[in-house]
Amino acid sequence: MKKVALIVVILCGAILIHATSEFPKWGEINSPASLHVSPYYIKYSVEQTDVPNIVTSVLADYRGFDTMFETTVIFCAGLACFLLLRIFNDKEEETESIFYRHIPSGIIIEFKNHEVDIRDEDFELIDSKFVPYDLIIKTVCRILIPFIQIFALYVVAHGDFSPGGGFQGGVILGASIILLAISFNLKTAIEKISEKTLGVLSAIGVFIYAGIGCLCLILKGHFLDYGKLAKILPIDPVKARAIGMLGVEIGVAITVMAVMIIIYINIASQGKHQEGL
Amino acid sequence: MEVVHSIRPIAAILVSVSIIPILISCGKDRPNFREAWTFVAGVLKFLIIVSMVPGVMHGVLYTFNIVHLGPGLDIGFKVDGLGLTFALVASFLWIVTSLYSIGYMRGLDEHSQTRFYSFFASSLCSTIGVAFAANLITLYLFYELLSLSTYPLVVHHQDPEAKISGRKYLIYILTTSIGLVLPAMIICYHLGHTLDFRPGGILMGTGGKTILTILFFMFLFGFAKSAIMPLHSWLPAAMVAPTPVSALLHAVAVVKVGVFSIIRIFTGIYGISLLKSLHLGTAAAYISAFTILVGSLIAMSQDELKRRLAFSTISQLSYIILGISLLTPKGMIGGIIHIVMHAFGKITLFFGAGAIFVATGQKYISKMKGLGKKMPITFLAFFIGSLSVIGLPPTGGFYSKWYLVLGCIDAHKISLLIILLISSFLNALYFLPIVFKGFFSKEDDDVDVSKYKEAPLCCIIPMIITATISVLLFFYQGIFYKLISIGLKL
Amino acid sequence: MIDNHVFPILIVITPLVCAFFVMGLYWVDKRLCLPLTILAISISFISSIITLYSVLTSGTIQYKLGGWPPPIGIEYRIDLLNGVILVIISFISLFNLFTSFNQVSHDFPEKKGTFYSLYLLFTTGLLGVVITGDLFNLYVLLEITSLSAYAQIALGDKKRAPFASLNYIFIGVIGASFYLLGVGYIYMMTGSLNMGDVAHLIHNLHHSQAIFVAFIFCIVGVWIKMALFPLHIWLPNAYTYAPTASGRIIAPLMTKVMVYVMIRLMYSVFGIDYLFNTLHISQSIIYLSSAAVLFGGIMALSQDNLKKMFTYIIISEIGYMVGGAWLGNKTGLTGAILHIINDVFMTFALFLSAGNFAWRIKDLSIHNLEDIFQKMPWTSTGFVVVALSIIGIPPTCGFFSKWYLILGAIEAKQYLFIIALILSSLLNIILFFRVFEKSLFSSKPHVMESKETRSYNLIEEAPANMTIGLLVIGAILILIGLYSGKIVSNLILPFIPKGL
Amino acid sequence: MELLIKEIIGKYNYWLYIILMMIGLYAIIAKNNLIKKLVGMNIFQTAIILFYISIGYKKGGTLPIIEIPHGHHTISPESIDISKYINPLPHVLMLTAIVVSVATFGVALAIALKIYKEYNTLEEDEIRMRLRGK
Repeated sequence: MKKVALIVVILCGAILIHATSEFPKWGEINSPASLHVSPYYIKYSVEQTDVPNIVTSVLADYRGFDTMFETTVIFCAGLACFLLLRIFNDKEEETESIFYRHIPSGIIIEFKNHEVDIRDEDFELIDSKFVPYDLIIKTVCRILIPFIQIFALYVVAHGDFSPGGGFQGGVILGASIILLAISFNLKTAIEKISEKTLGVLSAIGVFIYAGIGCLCLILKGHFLDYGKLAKILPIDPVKARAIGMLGVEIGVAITVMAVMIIIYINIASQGKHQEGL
Repeated sequence: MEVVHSIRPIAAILVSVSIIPILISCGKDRPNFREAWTFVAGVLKFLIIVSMVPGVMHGVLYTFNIVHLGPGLDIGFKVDGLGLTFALVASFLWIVTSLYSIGYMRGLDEHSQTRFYSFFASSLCSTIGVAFAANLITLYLFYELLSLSTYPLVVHHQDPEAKISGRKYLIYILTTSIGLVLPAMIICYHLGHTLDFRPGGILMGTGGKTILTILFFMFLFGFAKSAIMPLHSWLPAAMVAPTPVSALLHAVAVVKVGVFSIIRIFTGIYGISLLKSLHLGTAAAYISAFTILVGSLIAMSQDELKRRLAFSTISQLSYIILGISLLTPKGMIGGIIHIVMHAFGKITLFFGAGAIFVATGQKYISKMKGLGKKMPITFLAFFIGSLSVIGLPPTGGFYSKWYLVLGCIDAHKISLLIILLISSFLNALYFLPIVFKGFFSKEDDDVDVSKYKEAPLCCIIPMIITATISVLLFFYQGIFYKLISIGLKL
Repeated sequence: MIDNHVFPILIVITPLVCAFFVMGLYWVDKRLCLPLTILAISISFISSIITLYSVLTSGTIQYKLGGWPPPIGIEYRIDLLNGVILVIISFISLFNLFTSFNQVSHDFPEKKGTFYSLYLLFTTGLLGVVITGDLFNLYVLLEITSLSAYAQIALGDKKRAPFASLNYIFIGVIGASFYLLGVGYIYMMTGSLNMGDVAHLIHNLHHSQAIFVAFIFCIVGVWIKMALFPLHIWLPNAYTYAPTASGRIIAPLMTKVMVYVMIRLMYSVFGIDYLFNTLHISQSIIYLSSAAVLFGGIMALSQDNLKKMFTYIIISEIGYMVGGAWLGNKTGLTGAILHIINDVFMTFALFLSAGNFAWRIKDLSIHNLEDIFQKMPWTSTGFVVVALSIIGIPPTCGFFSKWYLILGAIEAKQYLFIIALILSSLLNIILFFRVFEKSLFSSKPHVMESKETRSYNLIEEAPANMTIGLLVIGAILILIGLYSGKIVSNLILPFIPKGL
Repeated sequence: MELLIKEIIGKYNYWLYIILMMIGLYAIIAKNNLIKKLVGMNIFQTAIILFYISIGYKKGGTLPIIEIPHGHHTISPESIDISKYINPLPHVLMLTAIVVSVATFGVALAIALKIYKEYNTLEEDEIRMRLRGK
């Protein structure tokens, strides 16, 4: 297998490198790629869409359709992870014991019976896999997470003018919850944002995107033709495009966040949603 | 020639498949009802076909097109003299065989009778389809359907022997039809841009000599149902099937479909003049002459009655091809009329073999000594059948042999004439001893003949009918002569 | 009158939006998932029929997404070829729902909703791949399709499916990445991603090495995804161990859609002139596809598992289509396109019958199929029709596509390909009659027709929806065969580019 | 020689990405451990992403965010210097490609986890051996 791989790799590499001889030099201003379609974007982005960040305008408007499916890919991945890993009846592995920590004293109690469910201020469920109980990490994270989330919102909202956008913001938002799950434990994170919420959110996010597209369709435009939103918003079509993009970005952010968390909890807990990293 | 668009060809084809649902719904709970329907369909089919005879005699061409597949490609039917001749024989014999199979299948208490009757009906549908096909692709379609619907009949007994024979049957028939006929047909379409059977052929002036010659042999051997050597050995193997199957399908319908397809290739695709100019007729004649001789010789060495009949069929089929490939009017008429004569003769023989099997359980010739005394009708019919196949008066077989001989003389092929005569002699040599032993030989000690009696009435009557017709054909063959002449445009 | 131009987008958007709804509904009321799925795909199906109709009456349809003109934005471009394939995809997807809803409830009692959501996404992806006129959009949708296919396959047989699926991922990612790389090279040299635009720009670059490499990588990427021999290794296991309901739709559609992509790339992006006058590789590709045809047949012969046998048949059929598309003449391409249509139905019917058999017999080894004709007469009837179609017996549709392929090969003088096609038919005969012999005629001692045996032959059919589904598809196989002349002259020939 | 050096200086980035790609491809085909294969897959995809990004680069170009002069709300198309901003399209495409690769990676990990639960190993040859043993 290794020899075959080597031959394949060398062959592919040689063909690819050979073909670079016809490429324009790196950074060439007059390369075909920068002369054919992209000048249009650079020139007319502000005029047509009122968005100075061209990446955002191309992403969410000129090629917004790609991006919708990109979000769908994310949604699909979340769906797949859920479908593949989620286990509802975990009765097969009943022999595993559960650990509770008595917070004031730090004593850990082991329960062999799975049915035990202590909901007391003084007790907390801990993972049988080793999770360090560290006050410093917990406290720092508790302080940091709100700031991370605010930053995420900023990234989403400001994607039109500076680097950023729905994907980036959504990932940061998701990361904040994952951080919560890591620094505390999985149960805490799931209590904050339940599985059902995540599932619905992941669908709602993409639906916002597709819904805005459909709205344009209903307003007798083409699909995702945000300019038509001006008919129901008190603004001109160019501004409406910017608003449309913002809406879309928010949708993307919601889906990305939800799916990140879904993938994390399913993989970390092997689908049982009991305990994990 | 008057062309009439008529639903009759398709009705004749479909009438036998249309009863299959009824057969299945009757199932084994109501056998009388089931067999009555088979009978009704047979009679109906025959009547529809007969109704076209007067028209065709007066030069009418009945056509029916189902679908148009592309330029020069249709699925459609056309009833001309040749097709009608074949269809008349096949559909008439179906009625007779239906009667016979009732006696045979009940007599032996066979299993899966519904399946048997259903596939029998669909085989007949395909046979008539081949007879009426207006072009090569329709012919091919029904040719394949026939192969498939006879397969379950061959494997009817479901024992290892039947399965092996079934495999052999399929491999020979389908391999040749897909491996040779299909590409040949496509090449033919590529050259001629059509596949319709036309009086002068469609390949004249289309391809080089080599390609046309190769194509010809692809067709000749591709239609392996005609059992030309070396592609013959499926036929003896297929004799494991119940006797009605052997009788109707492997002596009349299936094998003659093969021969009939070759006739269509000769007359409708190549055309006589092209074959003459390429000397392909002579080549085919010698190949079939070889089959005639070798088939007869092998037949002599067979002890199992049905196998002997099978090898006889192999050799008799090549008579037809020989006649056609003489390319003289008399030879061609002789060849095609041999389809009719041989059909009645051979089916009588098979009925006889089946009757013997039903009555005594005997398959081997060597153990049939003295049976004639107990089963005189059977052996008499067998005798008449033999005479017809050998070609002796007063049977129809004489008539076709006569024309074949005349054809050979017309074509100045004396060597073929000699082969024909030798073969007739051989035929006599392997058939007459059976009858002779049956009537005059003293029975063996270990076989107790006394307990045997004639087969059931259902088996006897068909045999009498076919034997009688064999004799009658000696006197009244004019209708077939006329139909064939019209079909060949002579 | 409704503006016809809404329908192209509805084809893709309805299943997509409903996928989200189904996912949401899963948490609300699980019973609503299936009706909504059916509704979504029905709308998609109807839209695609309307779209095909308007293509037939008024020519190619263009749909500008976001209202941007083509090279700037993404466009949908529907001509006859993808119009027809859209109808077929949505039809098969819809039909499969009817035939397999009880199978789904049986396999995934708790995750039914999410499964349907994934199913809808898969359909969306396929429809999107076929309808789009943008090279990069094609990649994205291809990934949606693949991703949902990976996940669906991994849900199958507990022991073997995840491993098969992971292998599929590795190879599938290589394929998709090759395609992406090829698109990158095209973009580098032309600066455009729109198919029509690229086709226009490529005219001046016919002798460019970079375009050649782009072409090779795009095509090889597509080949990997369609499992052309010798790039097929992922397919047999992945399709064999997929859950029944998904396997039925993935197996017929995925590979055929990739063949469509190949034809689209060849004829609508790179162009005939480039393919057959500049490049001189068609000969070797036809050798390759002949090898694929034979390899598939021979490997199928060596399989004991019925489903695995079918997967190798798919590999063999892929060879037919690739070979036909590369013959470089009108008839060959007609044959390839007709075979796409036919093969979708044939493979679908094959997997339907496998699913029906599997409903009664858990292990689909051939020796387990004894007497199946008696137990499941209707399923078996359907199975026989499909088998005949695959062998290529008229009047089933398989015969007619084979007809055009062989005719094309004769015109192109590719005798090896003809031999491969015919040998493959012969192999298929052996393949299927091996099964028939086992299943039609039991080797039990001569059972006499009598009262005692009657209780013995109890009929145990699969559920009615599955059986009827199979029979309907069987009837369709014959109908397509009979009307293949009309299909060719009305739907395929107008598409064939001029100059072939 | 001078030509060659020019060529190297002009194209070395592409070459590097191609080499990186091939490392990834090699890992997918040749490695035995499924996770290593996954990593190889990621390297492969990342290399393609880098390749695309470098298509978009222009010497002296800056981020594709139009600078609107102070005090203005908009800027006329004529006054924008195209060569000043790098090509935004590859960036957009790669944003999509990144997402696709992440999604694939997520699903692949989930499946790998399933395999691990079933076989307690992620070595390909061992899994194959067990499958054959069955």
